[in-house]
Amino acid sequence: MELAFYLSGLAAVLATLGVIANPNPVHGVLYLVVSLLAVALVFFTLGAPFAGALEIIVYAGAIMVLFVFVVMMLNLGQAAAEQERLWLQPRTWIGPSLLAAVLLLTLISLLWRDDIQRVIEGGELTAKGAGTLLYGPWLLLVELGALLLLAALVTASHVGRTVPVAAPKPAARDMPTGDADQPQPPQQPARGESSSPAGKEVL
Amino acid sequence: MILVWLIVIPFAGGLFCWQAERLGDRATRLIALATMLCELLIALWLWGQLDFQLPALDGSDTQWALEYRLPWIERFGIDIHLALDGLSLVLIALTGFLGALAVLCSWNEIVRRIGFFHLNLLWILGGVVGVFLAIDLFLFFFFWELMLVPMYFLIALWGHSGSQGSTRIGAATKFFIYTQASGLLMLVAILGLVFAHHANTGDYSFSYAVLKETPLSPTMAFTLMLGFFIAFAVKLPVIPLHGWLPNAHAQAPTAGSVDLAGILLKTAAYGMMRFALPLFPEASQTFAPIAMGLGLLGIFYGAVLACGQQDVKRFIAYTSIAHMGFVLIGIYAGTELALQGVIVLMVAHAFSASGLFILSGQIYERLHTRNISEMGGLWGRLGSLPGFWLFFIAASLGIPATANFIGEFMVLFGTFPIAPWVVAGASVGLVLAAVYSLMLMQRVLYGPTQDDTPLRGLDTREFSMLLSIVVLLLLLGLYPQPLLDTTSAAMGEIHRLFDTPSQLLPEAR
Amino acid sequence: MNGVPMEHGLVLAATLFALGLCGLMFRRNMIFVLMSLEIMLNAAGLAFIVAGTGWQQPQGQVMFLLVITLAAAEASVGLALLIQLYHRFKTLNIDVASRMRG
Amino acid sequence: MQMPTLAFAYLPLILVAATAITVMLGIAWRRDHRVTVAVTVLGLALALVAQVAAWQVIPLTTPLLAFDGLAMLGGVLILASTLACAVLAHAYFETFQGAREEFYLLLLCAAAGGLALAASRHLASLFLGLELLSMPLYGMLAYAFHERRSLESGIKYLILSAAASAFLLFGMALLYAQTGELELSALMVSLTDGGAGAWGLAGAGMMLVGLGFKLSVVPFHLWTPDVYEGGPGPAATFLATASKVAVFAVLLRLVLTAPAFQGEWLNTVLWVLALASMLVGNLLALTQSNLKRLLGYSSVAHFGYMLLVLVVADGLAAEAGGVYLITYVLATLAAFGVVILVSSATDGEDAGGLHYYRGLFWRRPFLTAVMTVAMLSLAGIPATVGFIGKFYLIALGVEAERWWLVAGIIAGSAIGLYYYLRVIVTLFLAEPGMHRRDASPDWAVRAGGLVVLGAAVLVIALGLYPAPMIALANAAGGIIAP
Amino acid sequence: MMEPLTTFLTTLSTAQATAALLPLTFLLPLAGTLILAFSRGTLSYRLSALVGVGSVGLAAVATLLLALGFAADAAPQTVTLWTWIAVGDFTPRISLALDGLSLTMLGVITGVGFLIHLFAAWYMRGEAGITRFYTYMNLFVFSMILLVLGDNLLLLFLGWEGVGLCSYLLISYYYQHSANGWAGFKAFIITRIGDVFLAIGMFLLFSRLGTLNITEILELAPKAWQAGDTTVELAAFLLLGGALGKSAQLPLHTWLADAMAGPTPVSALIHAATMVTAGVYLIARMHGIFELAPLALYTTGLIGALTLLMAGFAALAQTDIKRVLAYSTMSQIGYMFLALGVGAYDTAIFHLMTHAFFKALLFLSAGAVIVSCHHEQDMRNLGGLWRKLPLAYMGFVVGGAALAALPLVSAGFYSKDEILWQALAADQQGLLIAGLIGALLTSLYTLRLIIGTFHGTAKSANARHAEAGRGFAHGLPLVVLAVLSTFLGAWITPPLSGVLPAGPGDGVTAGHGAVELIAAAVALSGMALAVWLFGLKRGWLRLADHGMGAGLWQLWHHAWGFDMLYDWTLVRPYRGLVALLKSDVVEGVFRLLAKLVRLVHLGLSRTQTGKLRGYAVTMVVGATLILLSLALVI
Repeated sequence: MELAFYLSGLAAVLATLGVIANPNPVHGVLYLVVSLLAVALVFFTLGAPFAGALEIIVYAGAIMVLFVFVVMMLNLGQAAAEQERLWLQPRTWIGPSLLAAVLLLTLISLLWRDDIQRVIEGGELTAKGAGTLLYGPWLLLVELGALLLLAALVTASHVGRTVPVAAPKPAARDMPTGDADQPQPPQQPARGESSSPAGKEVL
Repeated sequence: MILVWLIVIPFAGGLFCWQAERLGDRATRLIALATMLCELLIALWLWGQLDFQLPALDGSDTQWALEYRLPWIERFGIDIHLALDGLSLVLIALTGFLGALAVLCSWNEIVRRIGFFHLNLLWILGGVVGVFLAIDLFLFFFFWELMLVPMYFLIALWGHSGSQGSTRIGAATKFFIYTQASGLLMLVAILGLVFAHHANTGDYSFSYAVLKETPLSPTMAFTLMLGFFIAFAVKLPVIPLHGWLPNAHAQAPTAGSVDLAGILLKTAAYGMMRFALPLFPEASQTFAPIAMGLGLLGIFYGAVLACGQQDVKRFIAYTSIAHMGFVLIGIYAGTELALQGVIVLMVAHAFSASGLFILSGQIYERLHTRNISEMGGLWGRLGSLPGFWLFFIAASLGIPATANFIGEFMVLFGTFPIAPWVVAGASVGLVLAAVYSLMLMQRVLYGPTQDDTPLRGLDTREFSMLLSIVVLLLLLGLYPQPLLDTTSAAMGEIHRLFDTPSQLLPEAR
Repeated sequence: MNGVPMEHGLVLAATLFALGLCGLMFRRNMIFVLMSLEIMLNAAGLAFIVAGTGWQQPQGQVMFLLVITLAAAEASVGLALLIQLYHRFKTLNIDVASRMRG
Repeated sequence: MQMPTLAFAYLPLILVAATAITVMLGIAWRRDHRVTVAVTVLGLALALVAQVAAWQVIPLTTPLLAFDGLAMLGGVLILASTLACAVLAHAYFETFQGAREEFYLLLLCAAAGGLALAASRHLASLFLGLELLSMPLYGMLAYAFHERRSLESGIKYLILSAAASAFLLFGMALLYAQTGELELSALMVSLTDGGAGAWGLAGAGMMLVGLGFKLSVVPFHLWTPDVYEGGPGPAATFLATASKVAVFAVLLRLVLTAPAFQGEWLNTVLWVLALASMLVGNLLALTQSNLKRLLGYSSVAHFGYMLLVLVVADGLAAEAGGVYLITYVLATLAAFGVVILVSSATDGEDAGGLHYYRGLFWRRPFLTAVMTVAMLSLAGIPATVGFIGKFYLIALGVEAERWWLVAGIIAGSAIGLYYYLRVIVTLFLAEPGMHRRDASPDWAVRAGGLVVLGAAVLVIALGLYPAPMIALANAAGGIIAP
Repeated sequence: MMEPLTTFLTTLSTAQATAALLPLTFLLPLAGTLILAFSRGTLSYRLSALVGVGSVGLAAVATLLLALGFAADAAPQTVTLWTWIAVGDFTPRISLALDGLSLTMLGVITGVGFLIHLFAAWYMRGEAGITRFYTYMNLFVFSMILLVLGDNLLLLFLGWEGVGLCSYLLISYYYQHSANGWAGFKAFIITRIGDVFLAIGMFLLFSRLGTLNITEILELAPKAWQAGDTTVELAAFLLLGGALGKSAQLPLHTWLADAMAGPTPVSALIHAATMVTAGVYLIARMHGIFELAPLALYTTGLIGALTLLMAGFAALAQTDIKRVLAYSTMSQIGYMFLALGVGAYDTAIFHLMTHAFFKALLFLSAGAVIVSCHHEQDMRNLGGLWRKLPLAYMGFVVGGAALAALPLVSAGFYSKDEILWQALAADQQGLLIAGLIGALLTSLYTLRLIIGTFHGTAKSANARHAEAGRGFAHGLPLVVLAVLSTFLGAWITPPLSGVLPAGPGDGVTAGHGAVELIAAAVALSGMALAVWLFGLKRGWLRLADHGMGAGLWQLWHHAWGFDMLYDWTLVRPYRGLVALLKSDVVEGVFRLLAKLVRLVHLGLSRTQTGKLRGYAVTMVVGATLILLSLALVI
């Protein structure tokens, strides 16, 4: 089991590396799915099969599909991947990576310091325990979670409208006599920013 | 209750003025004037009514001629605790008088938004009166900071822009930041004292009388005393902390300059005498040489810098610094003579500096410049204004028979036994005072005229305003005794605390 | 069997977390940024599972459940914003959203 | 546990959630802005009443929530500011052409999250409350997404906030790994030479990153001005008031009750963060000419001051924190309220630029008075409630002899004055021919105007007679459930 | 006939009469001042002059009555008006003391003052600011009277400063000319330096003796100090410092020559007859202190001697007639100091009085010349006036004779001769010799002045068209003063015996005659030499044009270069300091702080890039730092 843990852990790390270093969004999403599956495997090896199942179903299944769907919807294509490649210059990533490395090393050194000596022996943790807890003393969290999802739903549905709700009408009470308030010209005209959002169709 | 009225009247009058703007300018000004005269009359009535010769017994409560107390924030033992003794009465009367003058001298100068202008003007004075009456430290601090806001508006909105590109808003902001930041230091010191008291007794109290008895370690006392001192030193101002003053004075409208020089600076001296010395007598004793040194520095620095100024009001502002040097020396000499001299000097400086500022305002109204190099030879062109100018110059250089002389010399006489060398140095300052005063005279009034057209002379309002100051200065110069009698008990008490602190606090050792 | 020491699990989580951070910091494409966020949240979830299994308590798994809820909610909102961004600017480069500064 | 009593304690939360559901159903049935606002306001008002009434039953604890003074005070502030936001939003969205009703739904959800967060005594409820507070905010900030600034602020807040959440979660996981406990009061770690407790401390540090982000503590503050500037007025207001109150309340509870947060190291970290926030926040605002950004920087500074409460975490601390929160919320509500009244969702970008406000006094004197009072209060000038807050903090610093932080407060205040005064004086200057925007002439008799005026009146009234506020904070600070 | 007069005199000598008259002496000029000041330019010339002259005239009458009363009963009297200040021990009163000394001074001030005021009515005719002029003049008389009558040092100081102020105002009376203003400025500042010494002296005396009352000080001082005690020496030196400034003695003398910028009556009143002699009065008044301080007393005499020599030489090389007179005034006051220095206080006061007469006469005559010659006052441009201006010539001759101490007929002879005799009696041969050399110089420059102005030929149009003054106001003062400058004036014996201690030579006669002879010889030979040098052969010009003569002439013309010395050592450094500090260096520190804040602000603002990734990086940096600190701590 330990071996499986380390192997799947390694897989997860490598797949994640693939996500963050990959120029192509579709590939990136797929790498992420792999990474999530590997993490699910880790869960299994640690003795949390319920969590592993959830990871596969909800994470790798539902959420990642959402990503894939959006990527497909936007239909980014090869040009986007080229653009990504351009952006992935070493001078872009080397600094942040070093920073993250420092953080990671610090964390690891801290993790290594403690002498808690606790070993995960892979005893099964069943869904029952989780359920009892969640629908027992932690019931409130379910309610709050529901509200959270409600809020996310409403937000997504409101923000996700692709037809703008209203063109900003000329400011009625605004009395401009100079130009400080005029809209700035688009910053990247080459990329075709729409200065007037009316009537744009996606896809 | 009358003490509360003293504070409320200016604030209420200010609100009335604000709303009276729709009744017309004249009504607004009259209301403001009536408010200040009412304040002055109450003060004078109290002066006649009360007995200020109370025996200053040790630690007894009979120190005050009038007292008012109302719980305010009981959580910290904060009261609305007002009290009046000779010192505060004199300064309140001064406030009333200069307030009326300020209203009068802005009669023609301020034409925009006079309602709001008078609101600010009266609120400053209300805050100042509060400072002079509060003996709860929290309340004192409250008023101390409160008066800054209207002053800020006064300078920022109705001020003049300076000659060297400094703006009125900049000056106002500088003024505000200096005083506010130093005020917070005082707040820290107050709280330090309160918590020291709390640690001793388990009670919170901000009362002056209670905190006065707090035993403190010498280091602690010195540190806390410094907190108070710095706050007051900024306002006085004492030399390294004087940066706000020239700008604020120069950029303020005349009424603002009158209030600043006449009253606001006095709040600092008042604070030192009322709080810094009695609360920390031993620390103040220790600090006295430094304070006197700073006072001496102020005398010289102010005098030298005044000579280099081109702007009349800046010029006068620096002379104020020099004069306040004498005040500082007198306060920290701590002898009764010196302290009484400080009172006279404060009143005298209030009058003479106000007079000079009013005159500069009047010259500005006629010439539309405050630049000295554009003046000269004005003597023959301004009717009787130069005569007044001459008088106030003479007063500011301390010609005997003016109150300034009495003040300065009482301070010097009182300080000499304590610190002869300081007095010797300060006396040299008298020569420098002559240098800058006469230089002002020379450059403004003397010399070839630049233009022969006569300018408008003084009208009745201006003339009577100035004449009243002149008369008061002379009266005080020749017969200061009523003033001295009023404050003698209060000053005696301070002197006693300052001089014999160890008797008072045997348990502190 | 010996089992996996807890710190190994935590180190794995930390590594994933750091990689997510990495992505967050240097990717410009908002899709990748959102994915990096998912990685970070997932790493946190992993850490909870490690802790939960280490202590043999169900709390870890429940926390993981809550994390997943969050991740889902965030992904949906994030993607909605992403669509809006693309809609407005025809790009997924989040650097276009840098008009406000100073 | 007596159920009715507990229900009483839960009642505000239940009422808010129920109102949210009602609003959702209302949207599904028929959209009507007025009715939605009315329902929202009614629900929030009831919740507020219930919250005040719940004061009778405290302290109560459940495994997840603690109904104690801190939760009550936080709840009152959250509900009051949410109420204010709802009313102001009504004015703001009045002429908005798109869907307006969702905003109130989101607002209610966020308020519920805030209530839960302020009362949470468990990492799980802390986490979920925080997320419930933040998630609707993404939507609220990006609500006017046709305006690019709004969209930008939504995106920025979403991504950074999610990253902060990840930090928070990871930190929680480490704490959990160390202690095997999730209740705050059971989070024991010891710090010995051998490094025992390192996981927990690292966890505490990472949680601090997450929570510090929400409080916009330096160096996690950079988002603040951008998000404040871009977000629609009411959303920014909620972010600046209710959201911060809730987070601060929970952080205070963490520091007061969780042993893991009481070590020397964390204290030092807090201390440094506090000092940095005070100075950096004020320094950044120095020449800011956008009022909303300026308020953002100002909030950075104010929470820097407030961290002093966490550093001391003893004696007067809880009371001082309560007082300062009240003062901060009142002044911020008044300031943002004026901005909202002058802006409108239909006018494109909000009226942030200071030049819009030039000479406002001569056109809308009372509105200007409100803004002036708010600025003076934020600057901590006497006769406003801000002074009482500052007084408390300095008192706290002096009592605990935290001289560096006291010095920081003084320096920060001095720097801060510069920009507050700049705003104030702008209101009074008159220059014809400038851009200007005005609130509608009858603003004062409308609901939004009343809120703003009410806040200003409270700022003055409590500044002059702070005893009730102090009593409230004192009572709240006196009852902290473990 | 005699009966009512006696009754009248007896009445005058009562305390009530003194109490009524004494305040009148200064209240009348004060009333004049106030009337003039508040007339706000509404009074005609005639009315202004009437008020100005009349008030002083009435004061003179009051003084005369006082003198008559005093003559009847020479008891010193004190009139207390009110207590000025009362704080603890510090109780100076507004209180006037009448004794022989103050009466003498009072007489000089009001008497000579009245004559000069009267003359000024002629001199100033046609001037616009006559009201202002008389305001100042009356104020001056008021202050001067207070100076001499004040029974305590503080009141004395009031008068002391008051006369300084009036002197300043009158010197810069013609304000449109900047130089006049600066001359007044210089006069005030330099005398103020002296005043500061006086003030410190006051502080010292008060702190040691606990009183400012002069009589009490003089009583207490011998009890408090041994003769030669450091403190009392210091006090005496400080008082001396005050006297030096006011009386234009070395080294504080440089202002007096410039003070001639004022109208000539001012020079006569202030800078010859009264104010400049206040120093002499002060030392005489405080003689008790100086008696205890031999070093200070000796220094007084030494300074007097040096000044009289210095000024005598300087007077030789002046071309402006008023400047000649100014230096001669310094020189004569030097004699008075010399007298004081040898302890002959009464002699000093006697010389003070005669000097007031003849120097006022000389100045007024000079004023007459100047006005007559259309404000030409350079000797080189005058000449040959004796026919045209007989009255002025008479004034110059009589006054000059007194100044040069023409034996027997002039008042100056008697007083100066007395000084020399006292110096000898005090065994101060050095001072005596200096006095004799001074006498020679006096004769020289006096005759040079008279010859240069009135003899020879007129050298300019102004001098050729001189018009003699006419009228009562012009003539009367000159005649009266001329009479007083002759031996008739010397008959007036100041009633000083009760106030001042006897000088070393009083009551001794041995050798007196010899000194008189020597002095007379010196004066006469000086005159003869002068006639030879300036009158007959014009030998002077030859001497002054070449080599060392020219150098000396320059040196003396600039009065030994003191002005330049002070310019380099005091004025320029001060100006440099002003320029250096002009921008408020101390405050600059705070401005720098503000700049720093702004700089930090700019730096920090650059972090606010608006870029999300940057924000994320900062956040991570923060988190890393926190964790790193933990890793370092444990």
